[in-house]
Amino acid sequence: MGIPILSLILLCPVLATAAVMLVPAGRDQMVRWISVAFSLLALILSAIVWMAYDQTVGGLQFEEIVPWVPAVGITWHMAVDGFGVLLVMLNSLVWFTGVLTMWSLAYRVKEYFAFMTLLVVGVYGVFMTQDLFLLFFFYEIAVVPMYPLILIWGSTRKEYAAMKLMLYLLVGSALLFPALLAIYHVAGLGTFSMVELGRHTFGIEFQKFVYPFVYLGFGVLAGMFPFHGWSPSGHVAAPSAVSMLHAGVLMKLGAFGILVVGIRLLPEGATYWAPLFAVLAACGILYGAFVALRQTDFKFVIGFSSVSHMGIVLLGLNLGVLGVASADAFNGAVFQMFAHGIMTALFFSTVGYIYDKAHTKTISDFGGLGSQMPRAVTIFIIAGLCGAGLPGLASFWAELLVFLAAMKTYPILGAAIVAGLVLTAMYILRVFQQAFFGPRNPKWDGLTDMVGWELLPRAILVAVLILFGFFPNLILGLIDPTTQILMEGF
Amino acid sequence: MSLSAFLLVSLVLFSAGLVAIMSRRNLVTILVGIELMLNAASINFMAFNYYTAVDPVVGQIIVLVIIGLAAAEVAIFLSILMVLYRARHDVDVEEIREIRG
Amino acid sequence: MANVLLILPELTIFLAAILVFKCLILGLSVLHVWRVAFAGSLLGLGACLITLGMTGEPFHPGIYRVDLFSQLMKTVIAAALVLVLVLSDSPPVMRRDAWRELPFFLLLSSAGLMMMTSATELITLYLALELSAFPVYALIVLHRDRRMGSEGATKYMLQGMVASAVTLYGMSFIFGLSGTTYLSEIAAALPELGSQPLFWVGLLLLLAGFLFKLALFPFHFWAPDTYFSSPHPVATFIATVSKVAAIAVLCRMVAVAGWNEASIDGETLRIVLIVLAVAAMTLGNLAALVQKDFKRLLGYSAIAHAGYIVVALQAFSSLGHTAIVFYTIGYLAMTWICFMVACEVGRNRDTVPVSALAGLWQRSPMLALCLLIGIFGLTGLPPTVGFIGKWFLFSAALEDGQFLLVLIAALNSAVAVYYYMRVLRVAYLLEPAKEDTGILAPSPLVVTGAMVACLVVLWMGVAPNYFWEIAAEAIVALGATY
Amino acid sequence: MNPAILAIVVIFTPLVAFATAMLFCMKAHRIAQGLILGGGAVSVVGAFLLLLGGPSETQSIVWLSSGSLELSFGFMFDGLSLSFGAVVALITFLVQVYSIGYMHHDPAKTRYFALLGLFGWAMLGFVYAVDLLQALIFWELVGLASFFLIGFWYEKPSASAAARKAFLLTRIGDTGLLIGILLIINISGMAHIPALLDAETGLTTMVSEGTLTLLVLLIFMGIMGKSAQFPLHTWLPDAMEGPTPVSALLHSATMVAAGVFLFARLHPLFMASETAILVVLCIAIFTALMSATIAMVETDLKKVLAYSSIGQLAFMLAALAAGGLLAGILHLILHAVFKALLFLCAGSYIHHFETNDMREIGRRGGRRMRWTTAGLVIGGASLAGLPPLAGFFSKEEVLASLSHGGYHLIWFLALFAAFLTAYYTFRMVFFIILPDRPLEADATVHDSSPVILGPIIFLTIATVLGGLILGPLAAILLLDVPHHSLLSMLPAILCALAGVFVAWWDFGRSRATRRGFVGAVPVLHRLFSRKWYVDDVYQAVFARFIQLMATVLHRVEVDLLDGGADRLADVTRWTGGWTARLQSGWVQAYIASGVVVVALAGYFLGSR
Amino acid sequence: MIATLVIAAFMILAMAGAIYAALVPHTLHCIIGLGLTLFGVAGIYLYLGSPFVAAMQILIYIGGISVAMVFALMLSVSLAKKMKHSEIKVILSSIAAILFLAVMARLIMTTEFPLREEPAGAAAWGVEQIGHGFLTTYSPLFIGLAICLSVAIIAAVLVARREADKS
Repeated sequence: MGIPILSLILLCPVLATAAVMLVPAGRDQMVRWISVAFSLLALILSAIVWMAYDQTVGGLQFEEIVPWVPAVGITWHMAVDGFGVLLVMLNSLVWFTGVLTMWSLAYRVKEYFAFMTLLVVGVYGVFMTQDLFLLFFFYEIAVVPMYPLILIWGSTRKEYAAMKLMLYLLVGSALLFPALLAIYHVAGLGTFSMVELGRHTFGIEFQKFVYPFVYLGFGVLAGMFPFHGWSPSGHVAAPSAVSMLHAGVLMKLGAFGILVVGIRLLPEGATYWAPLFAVLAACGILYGAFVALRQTDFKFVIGFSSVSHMGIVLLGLNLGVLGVASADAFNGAVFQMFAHGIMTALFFSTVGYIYDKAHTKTISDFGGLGSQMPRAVTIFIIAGLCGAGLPGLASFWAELLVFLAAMKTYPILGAAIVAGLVLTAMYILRVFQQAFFGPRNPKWDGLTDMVGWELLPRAILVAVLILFGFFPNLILGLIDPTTQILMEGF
Repeated sequence: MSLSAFLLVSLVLFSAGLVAIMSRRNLVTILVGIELMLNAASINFMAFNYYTAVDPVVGQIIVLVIIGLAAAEVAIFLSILMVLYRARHDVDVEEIREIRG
Repeated sequence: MANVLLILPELTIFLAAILVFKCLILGLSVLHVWRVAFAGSLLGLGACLITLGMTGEPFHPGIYRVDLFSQLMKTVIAAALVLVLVLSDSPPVMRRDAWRELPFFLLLSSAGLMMMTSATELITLYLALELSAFPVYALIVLHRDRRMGSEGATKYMLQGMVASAVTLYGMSFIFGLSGTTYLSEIAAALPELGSQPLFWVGLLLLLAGFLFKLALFPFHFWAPDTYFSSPHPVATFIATVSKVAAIAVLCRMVAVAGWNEASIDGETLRIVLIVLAVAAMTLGNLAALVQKDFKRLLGYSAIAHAGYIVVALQAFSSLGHTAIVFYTIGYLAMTWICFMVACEVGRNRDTVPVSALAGLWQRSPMLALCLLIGIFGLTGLPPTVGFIGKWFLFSAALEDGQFLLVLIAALNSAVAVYYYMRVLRVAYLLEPAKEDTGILAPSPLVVTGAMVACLVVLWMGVAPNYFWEIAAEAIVALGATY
Repeated sequence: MNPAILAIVVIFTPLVAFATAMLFCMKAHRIAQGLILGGGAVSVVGAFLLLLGGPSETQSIVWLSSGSLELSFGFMFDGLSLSFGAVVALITFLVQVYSIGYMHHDPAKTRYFALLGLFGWAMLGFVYAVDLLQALIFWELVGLASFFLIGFWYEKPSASAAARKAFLLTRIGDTGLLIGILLIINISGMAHIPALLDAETGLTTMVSEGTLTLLVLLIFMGIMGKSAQFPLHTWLPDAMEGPTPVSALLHSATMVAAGVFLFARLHPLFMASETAILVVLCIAIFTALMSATIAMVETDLKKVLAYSSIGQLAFMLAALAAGGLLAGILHLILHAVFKALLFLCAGSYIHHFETNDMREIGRRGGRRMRWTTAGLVIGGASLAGLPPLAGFFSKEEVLASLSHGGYHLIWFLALFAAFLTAYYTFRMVFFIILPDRPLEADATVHDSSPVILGPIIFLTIATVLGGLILGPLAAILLLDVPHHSLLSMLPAILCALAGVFVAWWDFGRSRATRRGFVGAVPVLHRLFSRKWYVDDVYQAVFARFIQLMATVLHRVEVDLLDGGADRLADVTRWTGGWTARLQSGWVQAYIASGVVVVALAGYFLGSR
Repeated sequence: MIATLVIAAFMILAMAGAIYAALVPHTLHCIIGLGLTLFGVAGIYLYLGSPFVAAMQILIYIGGISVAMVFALMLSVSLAKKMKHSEIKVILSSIAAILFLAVMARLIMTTEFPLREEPAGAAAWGVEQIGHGFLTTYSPLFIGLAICLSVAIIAAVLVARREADKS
C-alpha cells in the first residue's frame, strides 16, 4: 500500500491533541467536535486497514521503515499483523465511543480531551510498532496521562487511586526497562527491530532469566493476579471514558506486550515459566469472580470482572506457549482481548451514564431501575451476559477456545475454570437483581433514559459484540494465520 | 631526608586541618583548618617537585598559585563571615543549623 | 590571531563582565546593567557557536585544549547562562542593591566554568574550579533574608573549599606519580601507573571536587540546603550551569582512564563509582518523598540524577559518554523549566513551598504546561528527553552486563514518580491559596525562554537523532586528545 | 424446496420478528404481536412441511476454524428432529395465540411477545442443530430466554429471584455439558453429531469405556440441569413465578424437554456405557418418586403441574436409558401436548380467579368454566394414563421398555410412581370440580375468551387422538412398532385406576377428609411439603460456602494484596523521612561523612 | 648532617603547630599555632631548594593571611571569649582524621615513586626560571590567578560593605 496508512492512523490522535490544545479556552463544543472528527477518521482508516489486510498471507503488512536514531539502531518500523489489525480496530472503536460517552463533560474539557487523546496515541503506537524501543516509548506514553486524568476528573478516592495506579504501572515498567535493554545488548545486532531480534535465538539461560521480568513488567498492566491491586480502584476513580480506554484497551497493551516481546522473542523462557504463570492466571480468573461477588460499587464489580477476564487472556497466552493446543489458546487469547475490550467499554460507558444521572455508584442504592431507564438497563444486561460468556456474543467464542486449550493441557485446572463461569454468572446476576429488577424505587423517578445520540456509542458496541458473536470467523480468519506463524516457535 | 618523610608531614598537616574543620566551634578557626590542608598539598607538590618532577619549575609555580588562591579564599571567606556576624552576632558553627530536613 | 579566535567564548564573557563592572562603578540603572550583561551573554553564545567547529591549543600545548567537546559544552553553558540571566532581571528575592551585582557575578562564574571544560592541565583545572566557585559564594550571601543567605553561603563555601582542598591533595599525588600535570602525558603514562593503588586513590580524591559540584553521594549534603537557601536565580545557576561544567570535567577525567578497549583494569574505581551512584540515587529519591519545599525537592532530585549520570559514567565506554552529553543537554533544559516555574511562582517569596504552586493551572496555564513538561522530563516519562535520555544512560551501563544496577536505577526512578506526581497534583488539582490568587503573567522574555526550553525537551524526546549525532562527534573529539 | 433454506426460514423468522419488535415497535403493541404471531405461524408451517418432506441428509457449513479445529453450523433432518421440531413449533404458536388473551392488559406486552419469539428461535435452532457446539449455543440461549421470561414481571422480587435461581442452576448443569463437549472436541477433534454417532468411526471407537462413561455423565449433568432432574430440579417449581403461558410453553412442553431430546439425540453414546445407564435410571426413578410425593401434598395448581412435569421427564429419561428410544420420544411428544393443555387450563383458571390455590378455584366455581374444566379433566386423565387417551399409550410404552430392558425393580418402582401420578392428578381434578363447600348460586363465572379457549380445545382433541401418532412416528424414526399383549398392559391400567379411586376416596367423596393418605404420617407429610429439604440444604451448604469464600477472598484483597501495597508505600515514605533527617543541617557532620566515605573508598581502592 | 637536623626541626615545628592549632580551645592561640606551622612549612620549602617560594610563603601567608584572620576575629567576637569546646566532636573528628591518615599513610609507604637520579641543580631553581615559566608555558595560569584574585577582592568588597538601605 503506497500511503503510510499506519502512520496516518497514529497521526490522527496526535493532530487531535495539537488541535485541541490550540482551541481558545471556553470553546468546549469545538473541542468535542475536533475529537469526534479525528476519532471517526481513525476508525475509518482502521476499517480500511482491516479490509485491505490480506488474510491469506498473514504476517506483517503495511510496513513502513524510517531510520530514527540509526547510530543506536532505533527505526520507525511500523507494521501490523493479524493481531495488530484487530487491536488497532479495538482502540479506534473504544476511542470513538469514549469521546461520545464524554460528550456531556463540562469541567476543564480542553485538558481532558488533550490528555485522553495522548493516551490513545500511546496505545496505537504499541499495537503498530515493530521496534522494541518505540514499543516501550509508546507503552509509557499510554500510561502517563492516566495520572492527570484520574486525578482531576476522577471520583471516589481519586488521588489515592491515581497515585497507586501510577506507581504500580511504573514499577512494572521499571522491571521491563532492564529486560528490554538486556535483549537489545545480548542480541548484539545493534538494532531494536523486533523482526531481526525475533530471528536471533537467545541463550536458554538468558531467556529463563529475562522472561519473568518481561512477563511481570507487562503483566502488571495486564492486571495479572497478584499485582492487579491498581486496576479496580483505578477503574472506580476514573471518569467513565477513561476507564473505558483503561480497561478496554490499556490492559490489552500488557497482554500484547507479553505476546510480542515475551513469547515471540523468548520462546524457551516462556515455555519454562508458562506453568507457573498459567496457574497464576487461573487463580486470577476465580479470584476476580469471587471478590466481585462482594463488591457494592458498580465499577468495582466491573473492575474485578476485568481482572477475571484478563486472567483468561493471560491463561490463553501461557497455554499457547505450552504447545499442547497452542492454536486454540492463542486465537482464544487474542479474541478475548478484543471481545473483553468491547465489553468493558460498553460496561463503563453505561455505568458512566447511570453515574452521571444518579451520582451514586453503590448498587444497593438503586433497585428497579429497569422501569426508569429500560434502554440503559438492557444495554448493561447485554454487556453483563457477554461477560458471563453467553453464546451469541463475542466473549463466548474467545472463552470457548481458551477453555478448549485449558481442557487439553490441564484438564482439572480447565474444569475448575469452566466452573468459574457459574461464579461469573452469579455476580453478574446479583448486580441485575439488586440494581435493575425488584420494586420501582421512587427516588430515581427523575432519571431520563438514553436519548438518540447518547444511545449511539452504546449501540455501536452492542452491534460489534453481536456481530462477532454470530460470525466468529470474521476475527478468527484474521488472526489464525498469524497464530500459525507464531506457533512455529512452540 | 627521603620523599616519604615529607609526604608524611603533609599528611599530618592535612589530618590536623581535617580535625580543625570538623571539631572547632569558631568559623575563623575552621578557616585555619582549610589553610592547613592547602599547605599540606603545597608541601606535597614541593616534595614531588624536588624528588620526582621532570621540570622542577612546575612545582614552584603550582605552590605560588596555591598561595595566591588561598589568599583569595581567605578574602572571600572572611567577607562572608562579616555578613554572617552582622546577621547573627556570632560565628559559631553550631548555630548555623536552621536550614535542614 | 588564531589563538584569540580559539578562546573567543571565554574572552567575550570576560569582556562582558568587565563592561558590567564598569556600569556598576558608574552607578547606572539596574535595567541598563542587566541589558549589557544579557547582550554580553548572547554574544558569548554566538562566539561559542562560531568556534564550535574549531580545534586547537591556544596556549602552551597540553594546557588548554579547544575541541568540539569543549566547545559543545561551552555552548551549553552559554545557553544556560542566557536562560539564567532571563530569570535574573531584578529578582525581588535578592537585596535591592545586589540586583546590579547578580549579572556580574553570573558572567564571571560562567567564564570560570567555560575554562574548566577545556582545561587539560591539573592546576589550570583547579584554578578554573576556584574561579567559578567564588562568585557563587558571593551570590548566595546576597539573599534579602540575611540570616538565611549568610548561613547558606557559609555552609556551601565551607564544603566547597574542603572539596577543592581534597582535590588539590589528590592532584599532588597524581603529579607525584606521573611527574607531570598534563592530562595527555598522564594518559600516556597510565599503563604502568594503573598498577599503583595510590594513583587510583589520587584519581578518586581528584574527582571529589567535581563529584561535589555534581552532588554525588558523599559530597551531596550541600545540594538540598543550598538550593533551599540561595536566591531562586542563583539556585537555577548552580543547578544547571555548574552541573554541566562538572559533568564535562568528569567526562574528560574518565576519558583519561581511556575507554574499555585500551584501559587498564579500572575495575576497582568502577565498583566505587557504582556504589556511590546507587547510594546517591536511593538517598536522593527516598529523602525527596517527604519534602515540602519545591526547591529542596529539586535539590534531592539533582542528587538522584547525579546518580543516574554516574551509572553511565562508570561504564567507561564511548556510548556511555555520548549518553551523558546527550542527557546533560536535556537535563539542563528540564531543570531550568522547573526552576523557571519556581522563580515565577516564588517571585516575592523567600522560599517556594510546594503549596505555593497550588492552582497553577488557573493562575497561569502556560506555566502549568511548562511545569508538566519539566516534571514529566525529570521523572523520565516518554514524550520528553528524560525518557530517552535515561534509556541511553542505562543502555551504556547494560552494555557490559550491569543488569542489577540498571534494575535498581529503574526501580529508583519508579519510586521518584511519587514525589514528582505530588507536585503535579498540587499544581493541577488544588485551588490556589487565598492570598496568592493573582494571575501570574511572566515577562515575554521568560515566556520565549520557556518555549525554547520546552521545545528542546520535547524535540530531543521525540526526534533525538540530531542531538545524538552531535554528542557522538563530540565524544570522538574528546577521545582524540589522548 | 431445499430443506436447509426451509430450516433457515423456520428458525430465523422468530429471531427477525424478535429483533424488529424489540428495536422498532416497543410502543406499538399490536404490530409487535402481529409480527411474533406471524413468525410463529411461518415456523409452524415450515416445520410441518419439513416433517412431511421426510428425513434427508444433514447440511452444514464451516462456521469457525481455529488451527486444526473445524466447528460447523447446519441442520439435521432425521426423524427425531423433524417430529419434535414440528411439535415445538406447533405448541409455541398455540401458546402465542393463547397469550394474546392472557396478556391482554399487561403494559409490557411487546417485550413478552418479543421474548417468546427469541425463545422460538433458540428452541428450534437447538432442535435442528447438527453440531454439538451449535446445540450448546442454542441450549444456553434457551436458558437465557427462560431467564427473561421467568423474570418477566421483574418488579416482583420473587420473580427476579426465581429467574436468577433458574439461570444459575441450569448454568451449573451447562458447565458439566460444556466440559463434556470440550473433552469430546479435544479427543475426537470434531463436534459434528452424525460423525460422532457413527458406529465405525464415531466417538465410541475412539475412547475407552471409562472415559466414555465420564463424557456421557458430564453431558447428563447438563440434561439434569435443563430437564430439572434430582439434584438440579429446585428451580422448576420456582419458575412458576413467570406468566402461565410461559410455564406452559417452556417449563412443561419444550424447554425442559430439550434435555431429554439431547439424550435421545446422543442415544447410541449413552447406550454404549453400562454404568451411565444405571446412573441415569437410578436418578430418573428417584426423581419420579420424589416429585410425585411432593406433588401429592402441594396445594398450588401450577406447582403441582411443575412437579408432575419433573416426574414425567424422569419417566422419559428412564425409558430412553432402558433402551426404549421410541417410548421415550413418544412420551416426550405426547407429554408436551397434554401437559401444555393442563397448564393452559390452569392459566385460564388463574386468569379468571387471580389465584393459584386449587381449593380456592374449586370453591369459587372453577367447574362452571365448561371448556377449561373439560380440558383439565381430559388432560388429567391422559396424565394419569387412562386407556383411550394419549398418556396411556406413551406411559405403556415407557413401562414396556423398562420391563423389556430387564430392569424389573425399576419397572416396579415406575408402576408405583404411575399410581402416585394418577393419585395426585385426580386429587387436583377433584379439588376443582368437587369443592368441599357448595358453590354460591349466583357466582357469575363465565368461561375465558375464545382466543384462550381455542388452543385449549385444539390440545384437548390432540390429547384424545394422541395415541394415533405411534405408527407414523415409529415409521419416521425408522423403528419397528412394538406390539403389546393386553396382559402386559394390565398392571399399568390397574395402577392408574387404583390411583383414581384412592384420589376419589380421599378427595372426591362428600365425606372425604381432603388431607390425603399421606396426612396420616405427619413426618412424611412434613418431609414432602418441605420439598425433601433440598432447597434448604443447597442454601445452607453451597450458598453459604460461596459467600464465605467471597468474604475470605475479599479480606485477602483488602488486607493482603491491596493493604500490602499500601504498607510497602508507607514503609518507603517512612524510610524517606529518616533519610531526610540525615540532612541535619550540621556542616561539620557533612564534611565528616564525606571524609569517612572517601577514606573507606581509599582503603578499598588501595587494597585491590 | 646539620641540614637533616634543621629540616627535622622545621618538620616537627610544622606538625606541632598544626596539631596545636587543631586542638587548642582558645581561638587566638589557634591562629598563633597556624603561624608556627606556616613558618615550619617555609623552612621545608627552603630545604627543598626554592628560596623564592619560601619567602613568598612567609610574606603572604604569615604576613597577609594570618594577620587578616586576626583582624576578622577582632571585628567579629571579643578575643578573650573562649568557645565551649565539645569533647565528643573532637574525639569523633580525630577518629575520622586518623582513619584517613592511616589509609593514606599505608598507601604512601607501599608505593615506590619514580625518583629522578639526582636532584636538579641550583640553576634550575632561580627566580628567572619561575618568571620564564609563568610568562610562557603557564601563561593561562598566571592570567587566571590574576583574574581570580581580582574577582575575590571585588566579591569581598561588594559582599561585606554596609548595606545602603534597610530593605
